Amino acid sequence: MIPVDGSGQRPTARPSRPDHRLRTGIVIVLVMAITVWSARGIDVDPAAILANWPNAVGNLVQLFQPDYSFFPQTLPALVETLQMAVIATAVGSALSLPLAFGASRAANPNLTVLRVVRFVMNLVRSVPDILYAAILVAIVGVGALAGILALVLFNIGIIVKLVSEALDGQDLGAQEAALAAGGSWFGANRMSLLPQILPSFASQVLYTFELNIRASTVIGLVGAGGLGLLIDNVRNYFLYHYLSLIIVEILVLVVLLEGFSSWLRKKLL
Amino acid sequence: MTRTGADIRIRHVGVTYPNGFTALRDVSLDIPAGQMVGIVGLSGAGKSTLVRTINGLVPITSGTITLGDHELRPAGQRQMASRELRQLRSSVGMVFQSFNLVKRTSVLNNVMMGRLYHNPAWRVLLAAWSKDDVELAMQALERVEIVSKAYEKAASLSGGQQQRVAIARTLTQQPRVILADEPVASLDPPTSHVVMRDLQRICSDLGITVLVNLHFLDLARRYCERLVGLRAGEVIFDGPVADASESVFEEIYGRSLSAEDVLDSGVRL
Amino acid sequence: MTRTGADIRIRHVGVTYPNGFTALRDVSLDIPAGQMVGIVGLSGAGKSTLVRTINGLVPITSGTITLGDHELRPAGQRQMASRELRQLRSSVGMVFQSFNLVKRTSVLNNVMMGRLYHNPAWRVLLAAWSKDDVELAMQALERVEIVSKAYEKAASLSGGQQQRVAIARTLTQQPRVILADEPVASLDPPTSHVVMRDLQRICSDLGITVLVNLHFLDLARRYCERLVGLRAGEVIFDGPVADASESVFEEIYGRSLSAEDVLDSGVRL
Amino acid sequence: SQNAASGTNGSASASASAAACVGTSDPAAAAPTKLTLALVPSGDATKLVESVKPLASALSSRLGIPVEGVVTADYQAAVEAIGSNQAQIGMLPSLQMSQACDKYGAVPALQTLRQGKSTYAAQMFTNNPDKYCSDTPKPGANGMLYCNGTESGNGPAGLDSITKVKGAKVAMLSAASPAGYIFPVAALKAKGVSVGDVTPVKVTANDASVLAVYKGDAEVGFSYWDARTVVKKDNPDVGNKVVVFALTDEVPNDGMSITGKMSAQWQDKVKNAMLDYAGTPDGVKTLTAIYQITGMKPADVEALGQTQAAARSIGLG
Amino acid sequence: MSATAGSVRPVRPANWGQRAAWWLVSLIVVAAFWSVRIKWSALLDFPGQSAKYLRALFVPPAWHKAGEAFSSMILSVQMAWFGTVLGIVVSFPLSFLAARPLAPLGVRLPLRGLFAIIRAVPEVVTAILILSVTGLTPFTGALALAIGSIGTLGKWGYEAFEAAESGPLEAIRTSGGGMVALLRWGVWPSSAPEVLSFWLYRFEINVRASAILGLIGAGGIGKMLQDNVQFRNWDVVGMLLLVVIIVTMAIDQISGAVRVRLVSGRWELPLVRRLASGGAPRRKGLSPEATPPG
Ligand SMILES: Nc1ncnc2c1ncn2[C@@H]1O[C@H](COP(=O)(O)OP(=O)(O)OP(=O)(O)O)[C@@H](O)[C@H]1O
Ligand SMILES: Nc1ncnc2c1ncn2[C@@H]1O[C@H](COP(=O)(O)OP(=O)(O)OP(=O)(O)O)[C@@H](O)[C@H]1O
Ligand SMILES: [Mg+2]
Ligand SMILES: [Mg+2]
Repeated sequence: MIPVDGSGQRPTARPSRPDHRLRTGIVIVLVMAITVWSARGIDVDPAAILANWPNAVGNLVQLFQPDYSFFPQTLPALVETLQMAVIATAVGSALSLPLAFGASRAANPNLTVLRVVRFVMNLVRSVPDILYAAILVAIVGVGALAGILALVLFNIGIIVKLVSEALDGQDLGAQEAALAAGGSWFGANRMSLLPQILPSFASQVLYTFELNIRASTVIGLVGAGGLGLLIDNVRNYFLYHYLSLIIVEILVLVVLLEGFSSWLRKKLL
Repeated sequence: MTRTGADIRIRHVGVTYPNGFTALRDVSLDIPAGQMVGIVGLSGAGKSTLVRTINGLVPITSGTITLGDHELRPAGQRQMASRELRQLRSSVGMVFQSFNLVKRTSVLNNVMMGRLYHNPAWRVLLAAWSKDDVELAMQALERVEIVSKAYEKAASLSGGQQQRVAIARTLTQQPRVILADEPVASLDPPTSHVVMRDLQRICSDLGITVLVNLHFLDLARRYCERLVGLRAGEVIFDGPVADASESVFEEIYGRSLSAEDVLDSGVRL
Repeated sequence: MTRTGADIRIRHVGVTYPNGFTALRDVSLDIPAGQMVGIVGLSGAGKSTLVRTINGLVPITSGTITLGDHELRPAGQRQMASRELRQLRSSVGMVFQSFNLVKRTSVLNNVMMGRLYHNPAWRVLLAAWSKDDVELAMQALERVEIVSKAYEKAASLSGGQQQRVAIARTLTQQPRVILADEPVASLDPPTSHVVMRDLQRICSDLGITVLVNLHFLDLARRYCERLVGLRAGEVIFDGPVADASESVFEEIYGRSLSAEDVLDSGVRL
Repeated sequence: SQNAASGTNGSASASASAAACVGTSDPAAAAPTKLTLALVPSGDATKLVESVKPLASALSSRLGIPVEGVVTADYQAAVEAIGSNQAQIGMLPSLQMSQACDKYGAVPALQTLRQGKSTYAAQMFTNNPDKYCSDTPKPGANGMLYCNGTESGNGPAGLDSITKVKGAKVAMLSAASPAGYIFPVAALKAKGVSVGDVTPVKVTANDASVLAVYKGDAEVGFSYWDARTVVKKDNPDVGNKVVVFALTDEVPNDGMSITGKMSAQWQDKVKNAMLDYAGTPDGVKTLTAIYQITGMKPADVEALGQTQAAARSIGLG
Repeated sequence: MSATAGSVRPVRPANWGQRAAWWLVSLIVVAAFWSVRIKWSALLDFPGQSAKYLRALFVPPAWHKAGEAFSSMILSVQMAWFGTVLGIVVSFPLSFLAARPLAPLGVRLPLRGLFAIIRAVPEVVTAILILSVTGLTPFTGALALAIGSIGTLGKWGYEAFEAAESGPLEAIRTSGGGMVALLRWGVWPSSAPEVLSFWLYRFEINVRASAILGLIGAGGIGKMLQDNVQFRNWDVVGMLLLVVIIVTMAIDQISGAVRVRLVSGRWELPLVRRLASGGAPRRKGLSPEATPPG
């Protein structure tokens, strides 16, 4: 059945279907090619998984039996990790907020400053956290300070990227209104953009806090304190039931933070 | 408080956008202080461009615009200092079609944008407004009859209420000129009338010069003293509303008006 | 292919939302196939609730609704199988106030949504539509005169064009009933007329039953045969458009109509 | 830790006590077609990658199957690899040999000899001899400085001085390293100084520990005797700037473990191939390049257990 | 000016909850600063020490290691790519099953728990578990990265799916579409750009995270970094840093271009773009409004 009566209708030409097959094909082939190239480079061996998967089961079983009596001994390290994470998150987010405005096309009219900030931020972001920790341990010595500094650098990289992207995605009408009322760029950004991005800033900060807690397990490897150091000790003595308690502790923190974060987002939005 | 309108003298103004498109050609208008002028024209005729040149949001490419003591000149000629531009902008209020409020902050903070020019950076940063400024803002909110919402979030207001906050924002600026770019385009009919009446009253009570871009012809005829018709960047009509005959509109719109160019209510209830 | 409208019989229908709010009370309506019915009422009167009960988007709490062979019953009584519900829905097209298009895909794919019920999962997944279906969609697009945009992204269309795509989507469904929930609320006046005329023509040409919720009274009077007035969940007027006197509207809207409840064009050009 | 390996069928000779774990074998295991040799570096790992190649190919030609050497910086990774038969041969420190045996029944097959000794002392050294030396540092046979009677290399020596370590920055290895952590920390504990009383500077290899002290990142460092020789090549004055001032009790040498998931014949074959190779001049040269090893001997499981005992004495394991 | 109507001025609301929250947060931060065991004096010679180490790192870097550094970096990139692809393949369907409107509670909660557990387990621990299956190879590293990616991508995925516009979903339901239709045409189109940019972002993270896995013998740049940091071969570390930075920034540029392409349909290199156009930033008001038809 044809839903057209044809009477008195302006004839509109049907367009021909644009052909995206070539483009799609190229993208698929390219992705596959890179994947195959990577697979060859790293000697992918699926047969090993099939043959050896039971090997991991023993350790997994032990990992699922946390020894809660170990809890008091983990407390100092846990507290140190939390201290490091809190300080690093606070300092990192305080520093990143102005930097994020500097790195946002929407908020920063000065192209030179924009480019410089973005370049430096790209630099900061490309260095692995463990390397920051290693170098900072050399500079300020071993301990929480090196860990905190490493985390701060790591945090700035992430928050500035995510928040400046959020800024770029904002509707700029209000900013224009503020400028049209004679406000400076600073004033316009403060009054119009800042309130708009606060929820996303808050949730980025909480996300970074979670990352910091997890990252402390990495930077502990180079002696920067916290749970990482403890993890290193217990796993070297194959104390998997202790290790799993530490993991449970991190898990609780992660879940709490996630819940808090989504609650806060709902409240702020 | 200066509360007198300013003359606007537009002399042979042309605007060519960076992409080469010429949006205004040799526009000359003299608008005496305290007049309410409606600007009509097809979509793309250059209405927005025209009002935006007046506060320097769109740079002109030829001619001059004088607003009180300030003179805007084309790029290439001596520009006013950014401080002077901000001063000029602070004396020109702008009402936007889409309100351009900061949704996530309070109505009062939104209205305070009108005081950005007059406040030092630290007050802006901390949103620590002086008593006088708050008083000014409250009075503006009273004038548009929405003061009871001063501490609500802008997002919680209806469209018409938001537009009134936007008008309060311009009033707080204590402007000498108000530019309104399709201020009722997204409002429902009753609210449109409220907003237009507000503008009209402000114009007659305070002697502020008002330029308003409009889509609906009937609104222009009902509320403005003078009508400017634009077509393809040129002024093709300029005179009292009463002189705007059917043939003039046919010229502006390039065709005869059908009954459907206004929301038909021939079927009155 | 059935292309005839379906009768709708609504018998003593009540809707109480889970939060206890009763949005409809004892509503009974008989709508013969091929009729175009306008539903008017204040905001919150229950217009949306009424049309949404008809395709089961809102479950009824008492009474019955019969649509062709299908009968919708209140929760607690025997419900139709989800397969039957999907079948019923596929025979009822719905046009939304906010269009509800998938913005990031092509117009054609959007129109194809109307064929979802008739296609197996793999076709849906791969967007591998059959030739017949594409033909059907093209014809629907031709009917609303927008076929030339078939391969454009929906996001690139103007509001009125998007609403016409939405109508084409319902047409492709080959529905027996079209429900339109404020289909012109976000459109400008000329486009509103185009959309209403389209609906009217579809109703008369194809004999499809059309129920349309409207805000603007004049539109309802101009395009519908029959008017249903709702107030606080109850039908307080039901009859031919011609019978809708001033006093009826006063009852529906709870006050006398001022000149500003329609966009005034007493000042005709 | 408990014995997790007794499940394997056959000639499981589970040890009576943890200290005497001898490992297991699996008579049902098929002959391997390929072997992986895991090494935990106690020296510069970048150099190790090169120097391990002759060892792998020598073993390969003796056993008739390919042998691949893999270096991991992580003790736990090495033990787990052997435990899961991902690596069949491991060159491990004494503690990890015991752990691999206890946990997975890996056979502690050989121990290394350095200058004919199957034990060595862990040393403590400093860049601030005035504080830690009670006598004037004097050069030992290798020209590097020693004080408190440590030049012989036979521990224990100079342990009276180590209470002064309290409060200092101390370069130490991971808690699983016998010479870089366990024995020195045990010695400190015996003198009433706990790890909490010093500021640890974590490194993961012995020569890094020397360098940390040499470059002033730490005041005191722990390592095996005498890790300074490794870095002397690049830093000729290390022997003057860094002075050894104390030696701990003797630590059992590191050695070679063989997976328990292999038949006893193959375990012997591998063990003998290594012993054989270590007896040839070529072998001595290669092994010296890897770990300063001068020879191999069958493992003394009782002696190996001393490391675990020391670890337990400081609350580890 | 005088009030034109009897509308009363409201009093400024006190907002105690918000104030309490701010106090609490400040208190926690202050407490953390006050209680942490740190010799803040070490910060005093931070500038001097940093200068010293920067010189050691880069004046000059160990150029002769450039080749070796690049080939290890390539291995890391391969590990990261493969890990990311695998992570995507697994997490993508799982996050559909963890999204609110699409799956029942009984499926959703366990999956969300799984994502949280994965995020709580340190990469090194994951790697050691996998190592007992696949051995001391880069493949192990890639698998560890893949598992890590499942934790974060899974979470980001279901959050994006839950944020999908509800309008199209409703339209699909009303036209009789089933589950597949809902996913394919309701959820996916609206969340696709966000999800794709998460994928790219996670790839970037994986390139950096591969540095940690060098420790356990998975190879790549991480191993080289580890070895040379240990032995304080700062000039080599400097060279490695240069390589890491150059390669990550190159990837960043490419992925940025892909992202722009996905969002705007144009190909642009973010760094180059501004040089080429030089136009003012996008401003809603200045662009011509959509022309109403009719
Ligand atoms: N930033 C810009 N760059 C280039 N061209 C522009 C720019 N802004 C506007 N234009 C063009 O200038 C012309 C006039 O635009 P303007 O916005 O002034 O029209 P208008 O009369 O306000 O139309 P509408 O009623 O649709 O708002 C249009 O053709 C538009 O495409
Ligand atoms: N999901 C819901 N839960 C509870 N109450 C609801 C729900 N949806 C609607 N209502 C209430 O039911 C009443 C009728 O709503 P409905 O959306 O049908 O009104 P309407 O006539 O369409 O109004 P409008 O013109 O504003 O769209 C309103 O008071 C509304 O608050
Ligand atoms: Mg305009
Ligand atoms: Mg409604």
